[in-house]
Amino acid sequence: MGTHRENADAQAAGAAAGAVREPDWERVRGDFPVLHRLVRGRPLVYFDNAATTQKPAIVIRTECEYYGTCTANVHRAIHFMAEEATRRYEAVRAAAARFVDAPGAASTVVTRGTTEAINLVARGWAIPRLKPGDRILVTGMEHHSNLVPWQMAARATGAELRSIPVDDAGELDLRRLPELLGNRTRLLALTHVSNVLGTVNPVRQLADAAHAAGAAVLVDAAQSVAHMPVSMAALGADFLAFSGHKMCGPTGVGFLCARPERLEEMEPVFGGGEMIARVEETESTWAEIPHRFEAGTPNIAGVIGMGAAFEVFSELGMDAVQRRDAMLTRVALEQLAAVPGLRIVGAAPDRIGVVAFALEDAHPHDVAQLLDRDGIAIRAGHMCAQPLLRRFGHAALNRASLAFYNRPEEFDVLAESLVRARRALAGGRE
Amino acid sequence: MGTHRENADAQAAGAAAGAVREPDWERVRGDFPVLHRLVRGRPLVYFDNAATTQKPAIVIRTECEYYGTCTANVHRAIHFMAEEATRRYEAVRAAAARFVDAPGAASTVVTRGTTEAINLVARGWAIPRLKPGDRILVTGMEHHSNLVPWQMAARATGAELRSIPVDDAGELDLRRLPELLGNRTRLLALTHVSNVLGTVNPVRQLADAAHAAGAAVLVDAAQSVAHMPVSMAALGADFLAFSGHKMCGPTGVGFLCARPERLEEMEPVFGGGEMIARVEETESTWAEIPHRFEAGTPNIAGVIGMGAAFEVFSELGMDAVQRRDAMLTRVALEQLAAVPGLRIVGAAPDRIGVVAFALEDAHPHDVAQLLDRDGIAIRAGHMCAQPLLRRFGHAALNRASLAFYNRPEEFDVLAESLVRARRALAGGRE
Amino acid sequence: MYSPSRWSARGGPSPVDANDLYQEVLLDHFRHPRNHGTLADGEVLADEENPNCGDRIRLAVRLAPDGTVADIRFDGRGCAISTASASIMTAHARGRPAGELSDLADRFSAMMRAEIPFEEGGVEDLAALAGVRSFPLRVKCATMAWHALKKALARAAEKPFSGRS
Amino acid sequence: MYSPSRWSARGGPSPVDANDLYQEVLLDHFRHPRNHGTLADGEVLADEENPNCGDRIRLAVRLAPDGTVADIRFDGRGCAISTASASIMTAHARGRPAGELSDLADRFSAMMRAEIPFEEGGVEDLAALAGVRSFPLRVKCATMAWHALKKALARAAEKPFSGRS
Ligand SMILES: Cc1ncc(COP(=O)(O)O)c(C=O)c1O
Ligand SMILES: Cc1ncc(COP(=O)(O)O)c(C=O)c1O
Repeated sequence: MGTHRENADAQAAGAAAGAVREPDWERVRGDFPVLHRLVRGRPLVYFDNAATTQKPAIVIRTECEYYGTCTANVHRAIHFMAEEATRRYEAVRAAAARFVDAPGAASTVVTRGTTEAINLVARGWAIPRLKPGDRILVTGMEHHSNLVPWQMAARATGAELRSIPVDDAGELDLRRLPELLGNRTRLLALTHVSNVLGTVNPVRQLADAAHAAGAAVLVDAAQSVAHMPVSMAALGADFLAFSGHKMCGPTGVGFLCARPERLEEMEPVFGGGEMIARVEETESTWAEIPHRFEAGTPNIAGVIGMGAAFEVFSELGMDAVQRRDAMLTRVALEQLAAVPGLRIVGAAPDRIGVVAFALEDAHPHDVAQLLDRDGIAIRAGHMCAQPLLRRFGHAALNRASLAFYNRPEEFDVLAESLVRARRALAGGRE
Repeated sequence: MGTHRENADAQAAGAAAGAVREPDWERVRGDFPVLHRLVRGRPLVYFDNAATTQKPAIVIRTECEYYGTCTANVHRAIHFMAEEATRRYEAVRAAAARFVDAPGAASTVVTRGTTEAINLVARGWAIPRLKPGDRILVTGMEHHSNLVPWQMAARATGAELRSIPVDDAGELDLRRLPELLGNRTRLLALTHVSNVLGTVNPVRQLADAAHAAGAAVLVDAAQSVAHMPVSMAALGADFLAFSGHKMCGPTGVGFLCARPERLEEMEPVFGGGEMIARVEETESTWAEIPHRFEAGTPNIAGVIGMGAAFEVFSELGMDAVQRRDAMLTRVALEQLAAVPGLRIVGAAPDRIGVVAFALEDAHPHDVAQLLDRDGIAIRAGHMCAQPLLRRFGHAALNRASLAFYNRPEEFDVLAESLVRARRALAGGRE
Repeated sequence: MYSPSRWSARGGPSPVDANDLYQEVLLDHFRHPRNHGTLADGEVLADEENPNCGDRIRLAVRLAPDGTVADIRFDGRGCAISTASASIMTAHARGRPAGELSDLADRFSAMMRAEIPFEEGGVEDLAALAGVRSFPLRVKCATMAWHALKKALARAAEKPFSGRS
Repeated sequence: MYSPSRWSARGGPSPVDANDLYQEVLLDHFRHPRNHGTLADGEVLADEENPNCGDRIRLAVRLAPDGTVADIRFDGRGCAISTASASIMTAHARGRPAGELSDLADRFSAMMRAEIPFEEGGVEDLAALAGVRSFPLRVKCATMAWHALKKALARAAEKPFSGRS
């Protein structure tokens, strides 16, 4: 443990410079099957972690194990495999609540992902209670998944949708916050960390202000959960949404954690099996929370696999993950800043390793495509944040986003490939 | 091939008594890892297939392969693994459309399951267009997932919810159909096959009547897809919903197939990434169908694994599966009818191997629990069909439901265990 | 229906064989339930139902002036577990102080959810229900009668037992 | 955005190396696009945008009395693929009959979606775009200019080209 250069770096970066024992990151990396593959003949360099992360073998194995040993539906059946499946499924609900320090399993809803979690709140909580003239407040750096549902809610209710602006550094400009909150804001919905700029928002400060103004607070934690300790209690959130697949878990799994009283206020959006108590011919009564919000057979295998992902993070320790992230982010910013013609978008001091950039005279799609032939996976496009990109004068950008299993050396490969890509596109014009 | 007793039976039962070559069902069964396990020291006898089916190794492997070789998000990224993932993901959408003879991939929406598929139609198609006095027509044998969403839609719009009654044999009583359809019915939502009685409904006849009355038709095919050839075109459905996990596929995957013009009429229910074209600060435009209905990261691994399930069924051939089902159903009905004190609920001649029953003086929960100690998994409870159970005077029933991989001999084990269970509960009273 | 905490309880009991569930003692209570008989609507103080399985218990309780249970009877329909649990509960309740029973009902529910260790605590035949803890789906069957007891005791304190009406 | 049929096309081309995508011919069209220049709003007959990447093409077309393309120019912003495609397309279009070009635009889109085999069909440098078929996400980049062409030709038949206004 702790013999690699990056670990030494990370320890230096760590707040408590004392005797922090870091995970053996090379060994950790070894547990991710995909990271050993070649892409177009070159070792894969995966920097699209903000889109989805790779999965460790234990997660894949746990999912297979469910299929191979106790495939059964959950909750309803009295037989051994169904009991086993239900036990494992519900244990993950509890693990999710613990992982983000949420009030508890009983107010944690299993969803397909962050997007569904947010939409459940929009349809089940906001639409039934918002009135014309009420306000929903978001920020200028939201992912479409935390913006479009509020546009829909505003349109359905006559509420007003306002947005906290983003400054040139990529931080929230809070100078007009009191005015933006006003006295009719019913909900503040904001991202913990920007999926484009990497900015960590001062959620607690905003949540306190929102609560003081009588608004509830929804936090989109999709980008933070894999990079730092997240405490719903410390953030002061009423609702917190995140996705499993962005934190080494299976696809098709996410969670909506809520304060129980908020969840009790929420109406079911989907009706069907599992979510009912009594069904008459023309009307029904609902099951208790959180089951009321989980109509139909859930993604049982995915949820059970997700349990292994929570364990992976718990064993690494979120503080260690955060230190690793800080070290890698520093390397990323250094290396990218040194690429000629490259401009990083977003300069918040409090940030994670999600780095958006533009390469002069090179279209982001061409850049990504040219990097791909070097086995490097980065993102190109609007990153599901069109308003934010427009704010910075772009229709598309490139983005490199890291995970704890990335190696510092991979940023050398990235930087070199970017230099080559620019040269290839510029050709004689350079 | 074709040497087992059951195959011979099946061939006799087959319509074309000629030279039908049946799959080697014992070998097929061998591909399902769970079916080799012991439960409470006894070989597992799995008769809860209507709740969820077991998965063949190829499905599990295909899902793992995605995680192990090309974990990436779909649609958005320009890099090798993302392209590979997208290619595989979209190929399954096309396979789903082909499997149920739907109009095409472009009007096939990927969902979590049948329940989500139906709710998307309820929220996205029915609620925006129904007016007070309009009518939604269902049947008395709907699963809660095809009833509660229409209750919600009726309540939201002031539409009226009516139900086609079920007769004592467990078939739809169509004598009052014209009156029930009337001239204000906008939607007929009905199940292809009852998940309790096993009854196959005359969908085409009903769909023609509904269309003639100006109504659209939604077919819940959750219980039919694994037992018989299903053709959306032949059924005359505007919408058809089914779940992957009930046909040997992964959990968390389902499909809504639709006629394109119906899907164009539908509004998105969830907003977020993937489903938009242009996002402004306060409003957005939508992507093309079917992507408009798929907000957020989907269950990529599950969908890709589902591709293998479609292949398994295609290779077996749905006609062979149907013959197998008919043979096993016959054995099931014979064996169960011979158990003293057992009453089968549902006597439709056109049926599949889903058999509900009541055991005299024995509570269904006790029956299931006692069978469990013999390694037999059956269902007990309201089967998500409370109105139907009340129609037959029950609050709970038992249900044995089969799949092609069951063996005829397993019904002997079931019948013996039922006899023992009744004796154990009755004790001296018997 | 399903309290997540019940499923996720750490260090809960390990699965036991279903045989443990249907012990002779339990089956005897099921086949010959104590204090069971048809109640008139007027005397019912608590009416609990589990829509999941349709099980139902109705309970009549009369308190003596000293606050002990003078009479208790139940009817309804239920599985072996819920019927036996009601039988064991009513047999124990007769003659006990209402406050003590109400506490016991809480303790019993917590025991069934494996939140506290199982103890017979002087209740005759209660041990026959210990196996239920390993079958989370059946816990509700066992606790239904005790929920009804709590509700009925609270009401009985207000309304004197009217006897058959 | 993504037509499922494009992805699921059976027997589509096997993946080629990205090197094939950025051939010198294509890069030359990107670096030195033919018929490219700033257009006045008044002369724009077609304006296509891909909100996914912000790429945009605006097209001006003037038809001669015999229905052939007398003049064609484009502006906008785009990636190498879309710019090169527009350049190749405009270079070919000049002097050709509108009907023939409209058919060619349909054929080109079908080729890019791998619905029909790829053929250069007498269009100079079109082969430089063949590699795009292996990259479904880039197909839209290649076809955008040709969609604009179809639209512009339809409009041009109605409205005579006004020249710079
Ligand atoms: C900040 C943020 N919010 C929401 C989402 C949506 O998550 P999902 O696609 O898993 O629903 C993402 C990721 O795409 C994200 O980065
Ligand atoms: C007839 C029928 N419809 C709908 C459903 C719901 O399917 P799912 O739970 O996969 O959404 C089921 C199965 O539970 C069913 O049997």
